[in-house]
Amino acid sequence: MADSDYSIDGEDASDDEYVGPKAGSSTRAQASSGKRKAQATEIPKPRKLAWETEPSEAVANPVEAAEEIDEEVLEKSVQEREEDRKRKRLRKDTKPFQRGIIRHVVLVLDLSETMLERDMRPNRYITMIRYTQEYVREFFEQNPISQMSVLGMHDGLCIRVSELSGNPAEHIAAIQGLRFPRSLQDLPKEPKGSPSLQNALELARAMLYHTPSHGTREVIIVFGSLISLDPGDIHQTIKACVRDRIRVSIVGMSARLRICQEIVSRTNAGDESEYVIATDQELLRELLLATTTPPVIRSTEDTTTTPAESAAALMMMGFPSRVVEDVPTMCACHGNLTTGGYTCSRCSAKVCSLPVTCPSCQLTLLLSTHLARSYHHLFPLRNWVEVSWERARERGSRECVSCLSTFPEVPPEDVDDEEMQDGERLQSKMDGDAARQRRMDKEDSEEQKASESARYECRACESHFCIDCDMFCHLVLHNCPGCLSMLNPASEVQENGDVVMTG
Amino acid sequence: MSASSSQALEYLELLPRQTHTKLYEQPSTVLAIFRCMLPHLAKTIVMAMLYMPTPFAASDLDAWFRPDGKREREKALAVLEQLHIVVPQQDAHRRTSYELYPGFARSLRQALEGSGTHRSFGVPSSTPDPKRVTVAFLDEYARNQWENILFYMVGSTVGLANAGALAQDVNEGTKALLRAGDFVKLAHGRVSITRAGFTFVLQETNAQVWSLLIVYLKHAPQLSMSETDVLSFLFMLGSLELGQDYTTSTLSATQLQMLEDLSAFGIVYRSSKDALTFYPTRLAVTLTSDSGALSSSEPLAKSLVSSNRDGSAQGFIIVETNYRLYAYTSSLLQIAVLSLFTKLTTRFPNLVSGKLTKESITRAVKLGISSAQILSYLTSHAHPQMQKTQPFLPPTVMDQIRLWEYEGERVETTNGFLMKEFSSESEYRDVLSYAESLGVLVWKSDAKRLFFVDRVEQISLYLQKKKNRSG
Amino acid sequence: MVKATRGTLVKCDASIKAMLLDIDSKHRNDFIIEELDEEHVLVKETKIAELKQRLQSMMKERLKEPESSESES
Amino acid sequence: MNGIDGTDRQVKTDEGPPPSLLAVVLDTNPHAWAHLSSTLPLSSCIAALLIFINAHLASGNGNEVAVIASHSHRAEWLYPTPHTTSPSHRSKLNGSTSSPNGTIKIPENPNKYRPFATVEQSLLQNFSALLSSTKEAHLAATPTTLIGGALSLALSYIAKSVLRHSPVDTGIENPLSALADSESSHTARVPLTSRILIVSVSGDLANQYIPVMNSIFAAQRKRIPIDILKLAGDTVLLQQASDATGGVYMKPEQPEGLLQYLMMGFLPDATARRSLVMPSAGGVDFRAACFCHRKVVDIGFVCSVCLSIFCEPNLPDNLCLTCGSYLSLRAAQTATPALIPRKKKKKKRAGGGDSATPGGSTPAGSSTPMHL
Repeated sequence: MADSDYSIDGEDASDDEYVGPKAGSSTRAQASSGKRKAQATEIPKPRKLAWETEPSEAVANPVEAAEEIDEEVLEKSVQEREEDRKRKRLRKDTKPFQRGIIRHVVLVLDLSETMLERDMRPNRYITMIRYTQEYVREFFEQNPISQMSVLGMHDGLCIRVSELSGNPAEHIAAIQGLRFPRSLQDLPKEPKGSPSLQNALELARAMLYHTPSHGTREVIIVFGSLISLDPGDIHQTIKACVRDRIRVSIVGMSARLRICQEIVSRTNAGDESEYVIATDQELLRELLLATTTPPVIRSTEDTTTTPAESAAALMMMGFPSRVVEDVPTMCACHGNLTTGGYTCSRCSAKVCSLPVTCPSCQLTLLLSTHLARSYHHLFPLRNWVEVSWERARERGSRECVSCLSTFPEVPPEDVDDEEMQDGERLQSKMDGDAARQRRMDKEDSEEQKASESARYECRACESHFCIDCDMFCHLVLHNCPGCLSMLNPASEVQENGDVVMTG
Repeated sequence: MSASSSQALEYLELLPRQTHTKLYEQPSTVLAIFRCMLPHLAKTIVMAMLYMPTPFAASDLDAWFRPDGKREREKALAVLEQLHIVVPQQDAHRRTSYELYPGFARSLRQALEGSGTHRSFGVPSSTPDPKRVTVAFLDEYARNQWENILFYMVGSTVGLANAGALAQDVNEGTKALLRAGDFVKLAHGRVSITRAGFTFVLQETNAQVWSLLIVYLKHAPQLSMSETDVLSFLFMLGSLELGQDYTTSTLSATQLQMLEDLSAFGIVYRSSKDALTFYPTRLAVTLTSDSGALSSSEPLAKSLVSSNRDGSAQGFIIVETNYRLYAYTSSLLQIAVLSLFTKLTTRFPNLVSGKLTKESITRAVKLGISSAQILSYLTSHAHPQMQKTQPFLPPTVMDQIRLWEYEGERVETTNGFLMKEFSSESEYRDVLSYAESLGVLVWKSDAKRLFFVDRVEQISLYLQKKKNRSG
Repeated sequence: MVKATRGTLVKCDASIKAMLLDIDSKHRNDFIIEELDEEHVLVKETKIAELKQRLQSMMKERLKEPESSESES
Repeated sequence: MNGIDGTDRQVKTDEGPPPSLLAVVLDTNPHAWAHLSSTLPLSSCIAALLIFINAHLASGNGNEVAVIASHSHRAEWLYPTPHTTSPSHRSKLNGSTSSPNGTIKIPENPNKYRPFATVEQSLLQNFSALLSSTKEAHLAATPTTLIGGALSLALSYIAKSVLRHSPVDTGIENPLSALADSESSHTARVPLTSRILIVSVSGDLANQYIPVMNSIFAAQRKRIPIDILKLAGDTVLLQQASDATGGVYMKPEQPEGLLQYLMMGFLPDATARRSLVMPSAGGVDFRAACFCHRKVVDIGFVCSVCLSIFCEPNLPDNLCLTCGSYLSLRAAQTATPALIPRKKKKKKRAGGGDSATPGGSTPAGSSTPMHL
């Protein structure tokens, strides 16, 4: 499936497997774009048909190397290159895929002796401990209604660092406890021995076994070693994982390993992009944080129609109110004395923080804001496209819509050009927008890079933005200021409360 | 509030009530005082009270502040009372409440609302000036005038050969003023700079302008000019628009006389002595705005100092950990200032290099320049390359410069007042805690019931009030 | 009645204070208004500059500073 | 004289509060103002707001202001003025305002401080342009206001201003370092503190739930407090906004006294707020409203695919009303993605395939959760 279709991607797309949210998709799309362009010029089909044909085409095309970029890169000014780099950080894919919002993640840390390597400062182990704490915090920021558990591969065994729970503080404390044990009897878990991927996967599988079917089951392994010392046949374990629909992502720190590649590709329906190698500390952090984005839900090969037993479910959740008391009372979750908290909507037990599972009646308690935090994963803001000088002239944009900083002046055009353009415009009108559509399709399919006119256009509202706003809106805000600033007639149709105008 | 405006604030605080009352008649003055003289919380308090129909009860004010903000509150209120902006009152039940001084409140409201017919924000010239000048010209003019003054002070001391040639543009009035302000002294027919002068030279431009103007203000009565007139004119200048010409027809005689002096400083520009219009320069319009706080005007203010003609208003000094110093400048003034505390060795067309040595620093200290001044000068003029590290200067160099200073200076001195002979322990405690909350306390001895403060005005007021209350 | 005395507070260590007292006693007690404690002395504001200068010269003759060989460059 | 220890120097260099950027979002919803006209007409509200803005500009020399109108059919810049036709650079700085060439000519008024006049003039002009462009049809189309768009504009404007203020950004020669910490460049020398003030009169904003929520989270992440002055109507959404971002929330009893509320409650900037007691929203209702009947619910049923909230588990055909996925009810009744204690686990495994884990089948990725 190419990245170009920004309209609703209906059921028909389901037979194509999703390539993955990371690098893979872009190169492939680029390869396909050339072909599609040719085709589109020949038959000005209605909009939907034009891209409907794509998936098969894209699948048929093998992944080709994207070498064509090289020449252009040389010509770019420094400024453009900087913008280029910035835009690379944008999410490559902003199609509204169904994502696993309710995640069950087992984070497996490598605690074997290779983690004492000093290629990261001060060593891999300490670096990993530091970044995973940050990771846990960010993970729950992004996935407030998810659950996590931390395991460690230590001296051939797999040890349990923290239980499956939704409280980031517990995990962070447990990870810290590895180095600085909380009780005096415990010794710090210094890296020791060899890791065992099989043991880790088995334990993770056991932990995820009882998680409800509407959530995802993920294992994220931070792996620094070059060996895995397993007690049995790991391929059996991998098979079992596939059967239990567990998805494994591995962040490696050494060379690529065949076995890791196999684990990842088997559990991710042939997609290897979840196996990444961190060559330095910064990359390790980035790669870890990349996994905080909820994964795309992938349909299996055999389910072509809606399966009889859907995995999606309606979950009962409590939305408690905050209470403030004058006299401290015990909270049900930790047994601490607190003067305020939330009372469970079903059994009125007091808990001190949200989200949490009610300790007495097992109801999931959370605030409506926690749900809202996940909305931008479900309704992502589409990437904005680069604006050519021609287009900038056409729109006559002079400054960024949202921050009002001025754009570079549009260079004067020749008279000939103008006439030609007029003609073109006329033409495009006659074609019923097909030409523009085509151009946009092309722009869309390309990798995110700098725009020659330093403008970036939202396709829905045709507003132009500067690079900084582009970054801010996509990485932080997840809204398009342009679209939201105009009353969109379409939005009135949906009275559902989830009016999405962020096209 | 920056160092520059605090000088002006100190001056203002010492003015008598009548002067304040008269000053507060002009909305532009009130606005300028509000904008740049008051501490931040004082502004908040004033604004909260401005449209309040009833006096602000002290108990309410207390409730408004967090318990840990008490110190700041006392400080803010002390300044406001000192400037006679806030008037404390007591009602029949002996409850204190605060009220804004009516004249101040009225003027500030007018300034905010733009109402009234006071015309205090400058009357632009109605007739277009045939010889209109550009902003760039004004900047150039201001920089030249101001640099001449600085050079007049520094040049002769460091013994640059052509100092005299450059300083000849400084007119006699200005020279007299510099002498009066004790910035320079004449010895054997030669101008040499004083301690105060060094302090002056190393300040940022805005602070320099204020220092000079305060000297001017202090000597205004001698020239039979009214202080109020001079002050309100200065504040008005601060609220004018750069590049706009203003008419002189609405100015008083004093102010007309001032225009002449100010154009000698480079603060205003007049095409001729009897021109009917004047242009404020950047020195004027930044009078009441902290240049340091404004990111965009910062380089502009700096461009007045550094005469790097290539327009790079950025820093130009690089200091290495081995005490070597490189300064990318061709300005004689900058070189002269640097040579006050650096052993300069080589000079190239766009670069001078030298070394910070013990001798050079102790020499500077002996001349009255403090290590803090040297460091702040080096920091504020650090090359962009140096600004990437935090702190900008190598810590070893900073420490060494301080250590060199302390080697020569084994004592620390503070001017101020020793409070003694308290009648009781409770009185001592009470006044002490007040002084502490004002932040003027320097030293205390509980055993001897003594303490030392660097400012006494507010404390004496406080004592007086106490006496009245009890008496 | 509370009294406020104008002056300059000098903070120094004990050895310097001894030298200050020494200077003071040699010059008709013209400098120091009041000794406050081990490390603080109150000095007449007008005389502070002179006092400093005298201290400087006294230190120069009493303390033999190690010859600074800064000029290696 | 100067202090002996080195700390003194530090204190001297960072004096004064950092410049503060105030972004005002004025809700100009004509429907709501029509209701309010007897107690507080829009014109007097704007007059009060102007004085407030002037007071803000006067409170700090580096202070800046931005005003956005959240109207019924569009969110529009009031200040600074966007230039859609003629190129001209403005300076929004309080100290030095270069006259915008051409578009707006500010009459010289000797009774008015020049920067104040600039703001006032362009604000009023843009506002009247906005009003005159409002057609009957626009009013009929919607009873509410585009607060989400206005908030988004304000946030991106603030984000850009913060970038502009940080010296990291100005150093053009080192794009790499600018890149490395564009996300966390809080070590700026002159950091800009910003806040958003929403003067709101509209009631129900639920139709913009997601955009507003996204804005709130963005503000929370960037530490931008959102202050709310609620003159009329009531919405939980804005209460949540001020609560989540640590802003001020006020719902004055008498809207006539608007100016005093503004001056006392909303003028203090971040620096001043550290030592003041600021009014906050107090008890905020964090309960959710269901998507089907807009009922506020204590216990709701949430679609696992699109997170829509419903007040009852019986949906027609068991299809989610929002995304159309088939939802199994079983999970709703047995509830909770709870952690099952280890003891039980063994027993269950022994008992063979529990229905909680349908072997091998992944959830159908057939439907996408959104409408574009």
